[in-house]
Amino acid sequence: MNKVIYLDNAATTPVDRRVLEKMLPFFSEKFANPATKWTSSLSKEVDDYIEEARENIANLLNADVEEIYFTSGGTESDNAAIKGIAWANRDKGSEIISTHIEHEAVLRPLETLARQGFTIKFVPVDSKGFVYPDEVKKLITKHTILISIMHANNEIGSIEAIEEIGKIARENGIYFHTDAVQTVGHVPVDVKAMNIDLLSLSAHKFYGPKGVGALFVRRDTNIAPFMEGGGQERGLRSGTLNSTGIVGLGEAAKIAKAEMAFNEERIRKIRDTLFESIQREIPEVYLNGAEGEKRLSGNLNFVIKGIRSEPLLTTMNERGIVIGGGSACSAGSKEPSHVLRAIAVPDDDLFSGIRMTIGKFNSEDEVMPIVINLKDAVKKLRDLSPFWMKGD
Amino acid sequence: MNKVIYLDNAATTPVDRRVLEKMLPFFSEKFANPATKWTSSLSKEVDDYIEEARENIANLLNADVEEIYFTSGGTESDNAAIKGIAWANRDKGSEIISTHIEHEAVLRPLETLARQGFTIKFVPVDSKGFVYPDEVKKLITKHTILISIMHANNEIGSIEAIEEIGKIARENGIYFHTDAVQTVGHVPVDVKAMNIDLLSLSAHKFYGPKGVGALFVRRDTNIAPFMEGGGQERGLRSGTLNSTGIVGLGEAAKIAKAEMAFNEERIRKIRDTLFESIQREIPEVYLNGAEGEKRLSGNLNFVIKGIRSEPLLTTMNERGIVIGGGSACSAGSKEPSHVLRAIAVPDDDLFSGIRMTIGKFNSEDEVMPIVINLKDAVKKLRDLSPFWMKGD
Amino acid sequence: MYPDIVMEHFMHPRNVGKIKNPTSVGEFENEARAKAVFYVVVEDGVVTDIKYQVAGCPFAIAVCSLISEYAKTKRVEELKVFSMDDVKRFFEIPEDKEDCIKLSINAFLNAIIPLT
Amino acid sequence: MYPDIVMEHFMHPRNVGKIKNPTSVGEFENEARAKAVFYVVVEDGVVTDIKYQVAGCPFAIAVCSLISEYAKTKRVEELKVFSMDDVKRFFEIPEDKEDCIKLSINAFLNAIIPLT
Ligand SMILES: Cc1ncc(COP(=O)(O)O)c(C=O)c1O
Ligand SMILES: Cc1ncc(COP(=O)(O)O)c(C=O)c1O
Ligand code: FES
Ligand code: FES
Repeated sequence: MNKVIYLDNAATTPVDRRVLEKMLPFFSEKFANPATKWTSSLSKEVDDYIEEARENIANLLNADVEEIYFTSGGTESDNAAIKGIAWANRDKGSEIISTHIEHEAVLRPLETLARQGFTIKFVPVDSKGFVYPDEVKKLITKHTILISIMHANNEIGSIEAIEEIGKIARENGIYFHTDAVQTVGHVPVDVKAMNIDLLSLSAHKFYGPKGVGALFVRRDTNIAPFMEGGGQERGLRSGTLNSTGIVGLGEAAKIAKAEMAFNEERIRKIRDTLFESIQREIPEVYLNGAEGEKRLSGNLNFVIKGIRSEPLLTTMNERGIVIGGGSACSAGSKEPSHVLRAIAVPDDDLFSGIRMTIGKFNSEDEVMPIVINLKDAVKKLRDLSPFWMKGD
Repeated sequence: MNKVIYLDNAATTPVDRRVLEKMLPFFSEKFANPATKWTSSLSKEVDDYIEEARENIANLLNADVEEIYFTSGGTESDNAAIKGIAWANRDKGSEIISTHIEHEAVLRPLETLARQGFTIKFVPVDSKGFVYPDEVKKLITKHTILISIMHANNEIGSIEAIEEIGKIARENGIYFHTDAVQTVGHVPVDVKAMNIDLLSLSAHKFYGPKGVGALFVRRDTNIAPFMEGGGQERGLRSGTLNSTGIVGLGEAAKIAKAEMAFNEERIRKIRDTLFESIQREIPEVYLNGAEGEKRLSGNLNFVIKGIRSEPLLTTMNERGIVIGGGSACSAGSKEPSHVLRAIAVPDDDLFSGIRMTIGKFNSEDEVMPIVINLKDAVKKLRDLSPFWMKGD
Repeated sequence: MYPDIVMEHFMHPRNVGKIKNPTSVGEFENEARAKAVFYVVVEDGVVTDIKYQVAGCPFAIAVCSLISEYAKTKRVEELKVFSMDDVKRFFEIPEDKEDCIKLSINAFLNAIIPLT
Repeated sequence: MYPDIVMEHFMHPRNVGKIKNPTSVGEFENEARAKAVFYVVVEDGVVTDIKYQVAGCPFAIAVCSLISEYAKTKRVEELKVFSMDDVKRFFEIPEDKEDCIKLSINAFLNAIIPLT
């Protein structure tokens, strides 16, 4: 395999060279623990860079620096937000509102809370994956303590009306958390305008390093710490700060703020050209989720009728084209996508969903090879398939 | 400040150049998410390196590879072990045995469990910081589900008799967790011989990167996941794997296994020469903790009577000598060390404890400058001190 | 990833397709809607032609292909005891892919066993 | 880290020590056993000599030194209202170090106020 075409940017992105450059001195030179900044100038220096990173994140979200807490990634941020709010506010109520299309990092904690006596109410989503704010309003009772609804879905890219949902939450004095792991660095986020109380983000989704993320927590929010220990991050997130990762996250945020609009425009064009070509060349393909502005610009998710995704991805991979995801049916491993189920994709097609996610390192030149190889692979697999009768 | 002398290796260590070298390709080239190893050769390659790292950790601990779970560091490993065992085994009992000299990453979770209805029993430690296994035995009842006792203390370096404690736990069918953050990579650890069921470690304490650690969990241990989500790490620790960090941790483990014995011998010699010189040059200095084999080879902790640690550390830092820790008395910040309290250091001396921790990058040549500067700084601060009457 | 022989057969599956007038047809579908169908022509107790259709992962596909080559010219009596162990002689089976192999074997046996 | 002026006074504290026969002595110790002691000699309501001993962090030490320079030749009447605000004119006080500054101010005022 020479030059690989990578189409799984929603799973993870390569680290931008400028981000890595910025991180390098923090491994073996500026390595001190920032905790002892009063007595050590090495620590103070590291602490200054960490605070610079915090500022970059705050700028990207229109938050205040004291509202940013560093974590180990999106999963931790989601766990910390949801469990932290639930545990701290149990005396006020035990109802939480969410959706069926959340990431597992939200759904699994909600299941755990349900076992602990919380009631989880799920707002329905429509066939494009959208939540209607009015439906959220209907589920609110005086026992509701938290609404957790993602900013954009990682599978089908639907961007939710979180500004309105946030407004409803605010009006009812309910905390609003949003999993913005797929949007931060890609779509403008403004925690003030959007009435967000808690927001999860993860560096490796926007060209930062893996193993680091952040949680925005609005000032004066009543939240219990999830990771307990030495009291770092003003007691909300203990553990020696991952200074290398944090500096990388900060740099990724700074670059995203400056270049996001330009990149996303380009990405959207590549995505649209790609899907038009696929639809032109391959029969019986349909899009999952919405067209237009309310979809992440890099996200494509479609069904190729009559074949299963896993052998298609393997075939494409053999040809140097990396497409992530795909549902396998074998023991213990993946169920068909809970998101495709939630938007009522027919049972016949649940294992036929393909997600391609474009990033800033993709180029227009890659569209043709993708389409040619996809067409060929689909033909081969359809010829093999008992579910594809067209060739009879 | 030209060449800094770094004496805070128990807080964190610089990344070994070989470790960084090994990590570099995983930022921007081998960056794929290892989760999709069946359909993507990029992922498979990353997965292979992660499994190599897992093997290196397993080798270092004499564990099996399936017993190693990657986390974001020592704090997470401690939280995951203690809360995970408590929550999963509540039906069997609600008593936990630990000590007052544990790290906050153990103590704070125990406090939280206490608020949730668990009973925490603390084994006493002697004036050198040692736990007597017989005292542990006395606290066991049929309700005891977990014993959590650290392998070595981070402040005074006392190495506990965890092999015997593990044996007692095993004989009584109680899970045994040890926080080995200060020993892994420095002192031989054998989870089989030591009867350990769960063990926490952190990469940045032995020349690996920050933000990554591991939890050893013996096969067939009944434990609830702490970080919930996508089901990575066989469901016990969700979140996109921090492949760069994990590869770094694995390499640090491999290097430690090969070079640990040699390094620790050297470190011990530097440490001993240093303390002998300090005692010779500065009056009224005494050691906290034990002499001899049952102390971490890099650890020094001593009281300098009549002065407080914080201004001493600042003075030394001004002269290019970095010593971590130290207790400040000001609002909201640190209490005097709970460890020095537990080993009954007199109240007068609680704010006068100095910890110097030697690492493999220190050298014998640094001893003289440390002693000369320390002597000078101590004299200056004692001259200033109302608690130092000798100069009258 | 995949053992070499699996990859080879997956990328170039042998004997793909349907047979117009087969002696027997066997199919198997799992709960997750993966499916294999075998068509066999048997003369004097010997498999003279065999084809299949399959929608499943590369393991399921490769095993159909391997079976189709293996079965041709063999006696039905011999084939009716075909099992996982026979597949194991070709490659090591990952634990979480056992069901995929069984999918193909079951479809094949569903075609063969009625003939015995 | 520390403001320059704090560092300067901490590294080179002025007027350190005890005075044999002072007009007044004031001390203050906090719950965490940090302590400052001021010795002053006052003639005709004016501070003519001042020294101190202090065990505390660099802020506490630097503020003792600053006060000792500030107070010399000043009138007791003027000094008795010395406060945080006076220290703030020298440098910005970090929130978590306010207690340290108060430690030194309180010891100083304990020496001065009985004289008024
Ligand atoms: C929407 C969403 N939430 C949460 C996560 C979890 O983030 P991480 O893998 O960084 O823990 C992801 C990605 O995996 C995601 O796409
Ligand atoms: C004994 C001990 N346990 C736990 C920790 C926490 O580890 P980390 O800072 O990697 O989360 C530390 C170090 O800070 C430690 O020394
Ligand atoms: S046939 Fe479904 S995973 Fe193999
Ligand atoms: S005097 Fe104790 S911290 Fe300042």
